[in-house]
Amino acid sequence: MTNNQIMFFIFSAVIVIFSILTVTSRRILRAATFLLFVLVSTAGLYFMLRFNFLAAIQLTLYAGGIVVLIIFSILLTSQVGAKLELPGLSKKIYALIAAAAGAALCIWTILQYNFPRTSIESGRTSIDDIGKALTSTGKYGYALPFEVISILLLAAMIGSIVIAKKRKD
Amino acid sequence: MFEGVPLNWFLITATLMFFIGIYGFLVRKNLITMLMSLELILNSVNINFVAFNKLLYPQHLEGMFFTVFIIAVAAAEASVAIAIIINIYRRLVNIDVENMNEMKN
Amino acid sequence: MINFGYTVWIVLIPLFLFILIGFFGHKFKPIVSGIIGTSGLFASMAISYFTAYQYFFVLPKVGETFVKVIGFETTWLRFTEKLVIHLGVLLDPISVMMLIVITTVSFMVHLYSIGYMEGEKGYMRFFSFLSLFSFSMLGLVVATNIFQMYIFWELVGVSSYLLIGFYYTKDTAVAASKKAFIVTRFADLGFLIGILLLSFNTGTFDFITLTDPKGAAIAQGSGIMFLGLSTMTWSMIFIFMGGAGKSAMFPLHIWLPDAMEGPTPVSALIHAATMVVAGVYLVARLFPIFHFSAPVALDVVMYVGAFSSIFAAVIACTQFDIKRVLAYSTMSQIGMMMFALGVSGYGEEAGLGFMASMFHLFTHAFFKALLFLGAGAIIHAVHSNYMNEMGGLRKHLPITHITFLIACLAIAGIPPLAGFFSKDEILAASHQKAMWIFILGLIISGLTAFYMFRLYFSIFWGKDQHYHHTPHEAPKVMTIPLMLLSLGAIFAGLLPFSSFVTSDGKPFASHIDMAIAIPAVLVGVIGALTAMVFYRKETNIPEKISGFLGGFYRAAFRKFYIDEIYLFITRKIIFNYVSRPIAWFDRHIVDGSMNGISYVTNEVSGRIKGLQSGQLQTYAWVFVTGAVALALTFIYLWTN
Amino acid sequence: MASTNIYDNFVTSLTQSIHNGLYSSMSPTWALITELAIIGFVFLMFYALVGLFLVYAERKVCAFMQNRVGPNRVGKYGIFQTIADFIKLLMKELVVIKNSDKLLFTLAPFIIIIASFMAVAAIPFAKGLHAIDFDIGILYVIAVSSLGVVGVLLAGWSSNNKYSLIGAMRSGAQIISYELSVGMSLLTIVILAGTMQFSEIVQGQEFGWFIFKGHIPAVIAFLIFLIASTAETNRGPFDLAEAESELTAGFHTEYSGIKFAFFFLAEYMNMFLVASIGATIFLGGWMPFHVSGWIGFNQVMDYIPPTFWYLGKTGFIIFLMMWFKWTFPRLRIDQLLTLEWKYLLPINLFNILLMAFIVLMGWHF
Repeated sequence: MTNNQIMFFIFSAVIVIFSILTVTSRRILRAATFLLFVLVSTAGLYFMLRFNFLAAIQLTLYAGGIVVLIIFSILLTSQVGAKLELPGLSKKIYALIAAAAGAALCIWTILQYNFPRTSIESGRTSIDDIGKALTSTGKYGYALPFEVISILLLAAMIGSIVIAKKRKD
Repeated sequence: MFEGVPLNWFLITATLMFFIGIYGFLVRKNLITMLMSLELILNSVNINFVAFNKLLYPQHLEGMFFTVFIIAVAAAEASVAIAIIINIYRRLVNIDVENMNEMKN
Repeated sequence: MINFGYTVWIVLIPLFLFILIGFFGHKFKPIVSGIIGTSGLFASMAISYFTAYQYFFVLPKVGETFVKVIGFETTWLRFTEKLVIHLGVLLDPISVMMLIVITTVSFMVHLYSIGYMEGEKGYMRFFSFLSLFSFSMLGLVVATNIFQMYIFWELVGVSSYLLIGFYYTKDTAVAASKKAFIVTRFADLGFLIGILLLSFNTGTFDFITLTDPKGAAIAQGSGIMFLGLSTMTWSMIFIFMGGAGKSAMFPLHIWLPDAMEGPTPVSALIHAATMVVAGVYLVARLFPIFHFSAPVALDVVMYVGAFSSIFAAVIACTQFDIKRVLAYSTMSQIGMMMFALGVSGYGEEAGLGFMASMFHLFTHAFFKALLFLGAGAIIHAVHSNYMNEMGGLRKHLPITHITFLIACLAIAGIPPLAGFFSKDEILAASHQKAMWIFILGLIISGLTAFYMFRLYFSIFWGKDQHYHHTPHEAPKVMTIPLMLLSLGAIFAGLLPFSSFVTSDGKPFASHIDMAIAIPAVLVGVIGALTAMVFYRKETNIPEKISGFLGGFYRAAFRKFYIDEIYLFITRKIIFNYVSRPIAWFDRHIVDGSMNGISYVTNEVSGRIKGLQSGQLQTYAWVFVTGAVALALTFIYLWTN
Repeated sequence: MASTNIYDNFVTSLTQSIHNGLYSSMSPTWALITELAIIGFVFLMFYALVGLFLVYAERKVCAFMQNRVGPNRVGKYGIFQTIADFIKLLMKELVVIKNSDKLLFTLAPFIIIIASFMAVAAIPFAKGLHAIDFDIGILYVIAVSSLGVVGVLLAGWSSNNKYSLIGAMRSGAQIISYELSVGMSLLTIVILAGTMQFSEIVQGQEFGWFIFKGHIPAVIAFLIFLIASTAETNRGPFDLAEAESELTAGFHTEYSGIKFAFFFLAEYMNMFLVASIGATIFLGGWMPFHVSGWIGFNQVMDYIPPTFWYLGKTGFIIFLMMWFKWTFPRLRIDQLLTLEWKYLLPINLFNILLMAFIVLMGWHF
């Protein structure tokens, strides 16, 4: 086992275990904390793959932004001692069947398929390349999606302010 | 080729995460936990994108940019969703998805 | 060549005025919008006069003939290579003459309205509508093609509708405006059909191409036959239908008397001098086609014109509402113009009727506008429309009295006033055509003189009525237009009209035939004297005569029951026997099938609505299992 | 011109020899693990030392500001006071709270500590003396330090105490808001430096620190950074999350003993962290003070070891922050948010544009 493999196993074990805890924990804030661990481990995977920029984005936006947002809303909507209602057994079973069948199908397919092995060795992605790609308009340029996403974020920001604002009536 | 770790491993991790998210989405009643399940699903997709990008087409950056955009969309989605959830909470004083049936009938 | 591009401003100035007053009028004091409108129209009028001067005197004639000039043209719509619609300014003798008539009368009416409408609610609305109307009417007369004419034709209809219904709080005004609009719209349907037939037959909308006697449009012949008449004839009959609607020819005249519900200046402008002559103008505009390709249609024009004329003249003798008398008089005069066109030939001397018709149009505009404005001044003073509530007004309204008298003399055809000359030409033209129509013309002249002087004497002479408050003369701003117009009524006839406006553009010298002029004047004088005997002092002769005529009088008084017949046809016949069955079919068959469908939908959805539980997670579950099942099916189970 | 600092080779050769020694004596996996352990140990020790020193420094500065003597009993000038306090804290009872979420209650201080710990890893103490040298160093620091707020929120909520909850909410709102300003003021300098890598940023300040090189916008950015980082570390005058007069002690009211010590330590570590980032970004990090052309002067400056330069600059900023704390009155929560969203953020955005413009025109030094 190489170092990479060990690290990968640690990260993916954290991801899987804490994912399961996220969806089964009966204390909602714990679920959110476990989600944080999952997301941080995902960032670890990105670091492993030398996508440093992406990993930092993942940490800032997901771990630092979305999870904090979720925790905030939890603080606003639930009490400390409260435990989540247990789902009904039949519901659980049905969901489990659907998820397990899907997972089995996908994993089976993945294992069946022989992915080509690329021979090109790549170093880390330089931040310059990312910046240039993000602002160029040619092929492999992402200026348009970048603009679109900016507008989307603006719209979402205004929209959520308007929705969450207290009405005067 | 990322030394020692084949693509399949990433994909399997992502698949597990994805279906755990699906399971959570199906059984959780609380809207916020459903939202967290959704984040899991999105995240697993991101892992797939990144792994495909790095391990199959390392000379390009498409997967990475897709992930960046997905993260941005997820942020937008989460903010709007939470605004809605808080509004619902103000109205119904709980956020169970099964109680949201005022439009029924 | 002279550049006539500036003529487009004649049309555009009123449009700008409309926009300016219509959108920003409420920002000014009311009077300001009146002044703006009037001065704008004055500018337009000045340009018109300048145009006329340049066109008739400066522009070189080609072979003794006035040529048709496109002053300005722009492409409005380009449907295909061949189907192109232009907007532009066409200058030829009749359009230039119409420009003068319209801008002059419109200017007078604007000026007059400043005083007449004072203190009315919607003062600036009135002026913006007036400007809109002027714009539409000017656009109509300068149209280079029949499609442009149609556009402005409808615009004229709309602005007329708006102006008739100006007092929109009054039920009668609303009803009248609707009636006018519906009747003219109905007639315009004919016009549109005519346009389509005509353009289909000739392949062009353009007036210059259409009316060239040696051009392809006329030479191409008359198209296939239908019901014994050629397509060309049918198309011209249909077009004439549109013209008859606008010009209030029998049987589409019923809107005109009701249109008197509008403010009096509007009646003067629209229902006397300009809009109602649009039909005449239309026939004149297409005259070569009528003459060469559709003589039957020209006969139709003649008969309709003659009948409308005598019909209206008879009714006019029995009415008491002064504006209605004037309305029927208008109809009668326009009928005369129509039959003058109908009897006309083409070419210099033969085209006497054409020239006479245009001449009468020209002179009529002055004295009829004068009459209406005078009537407006009287109504303004007395606050009544009924002449049997008036009398002895000559002492109170001296200026109105004089100008009204001048107008009456002019319309009765007493020399040397304007009406004499034009009417004389019409009679001469009808004399060329046939004896009976000449005699008919004489009768109409007599009746015209009679009812006009009946009006005059009942208002200004007769017994003194007791008024609520003493009538007083209108303000200067109203009497000045009266005086200016009376100048027109006196002197307009002295113009050598035949050297400007003729059927083919080639001037000729007209002369007065004593054999025709003397009977015409005699008839007019007799009519006027009769009216004087009847109405100068209070007598019982009119009652006796109406008693003697009995049923005929009552019928004339009730306008020969035309309105009632229309009502009978629409209410009793169309509503009962056409609309009812259609309504039944709609309600039971069409709606029934729709209701049946909705019933079935309701039932089915009632049965299956349980599936839509509103539970998000159920949906998600179905979605996930469905996706997994589909993937499984298509990837592994259905591989071949 | 390559750096000719006399200490460069010393540091690099030290780290390099440790690295080589480890890899030659055992399998790569174990060598890596050992290396990680060594680095972790070194950092922990460093943490402890810095913490102890800063607590003492704060008390002394506070006393100085208030015209008092400050700690003076334990050791000469009371320098062992903090150690005594520390021992006392270790020996205190860990109070167990009823009806609280014990897992999260225990986890919260660790999250805060780990966040600052991860951030410090990217800070260069001298040439080659840093744990990781990311190419996205600044972004990384911003990213990991943003995790700390989760610990604050968890601590406040799991204490099952309304003061703690209110404190946590305030603190969360404050940290999230001021993170923007911190990040943007750093980005202003990133524009000037043209890189996000800490080592390159420091290298770029060889002939003038960025606060001088970028003149107007850099000074504005530095001021904003000072304000925002003070706020982000929950220190006075922005310490309303733990405003003792209103909320007893905010989100860590219910903590006692070593857990409380963690929070206490984390606060000082965060302060140290932001100060060292500020020193690195604006004041040249471990780079000696050079004036271009003054060769003799530069030589003299070079003799001072880079780590001392670094610590000196960081200490200067820390002193500034302490000064703030003991001289300014506390803000209200709405004033706090107004300051960020209505003043700092617009100024910051404009400042970035200004900096971009200046860099484009080449108007910087």
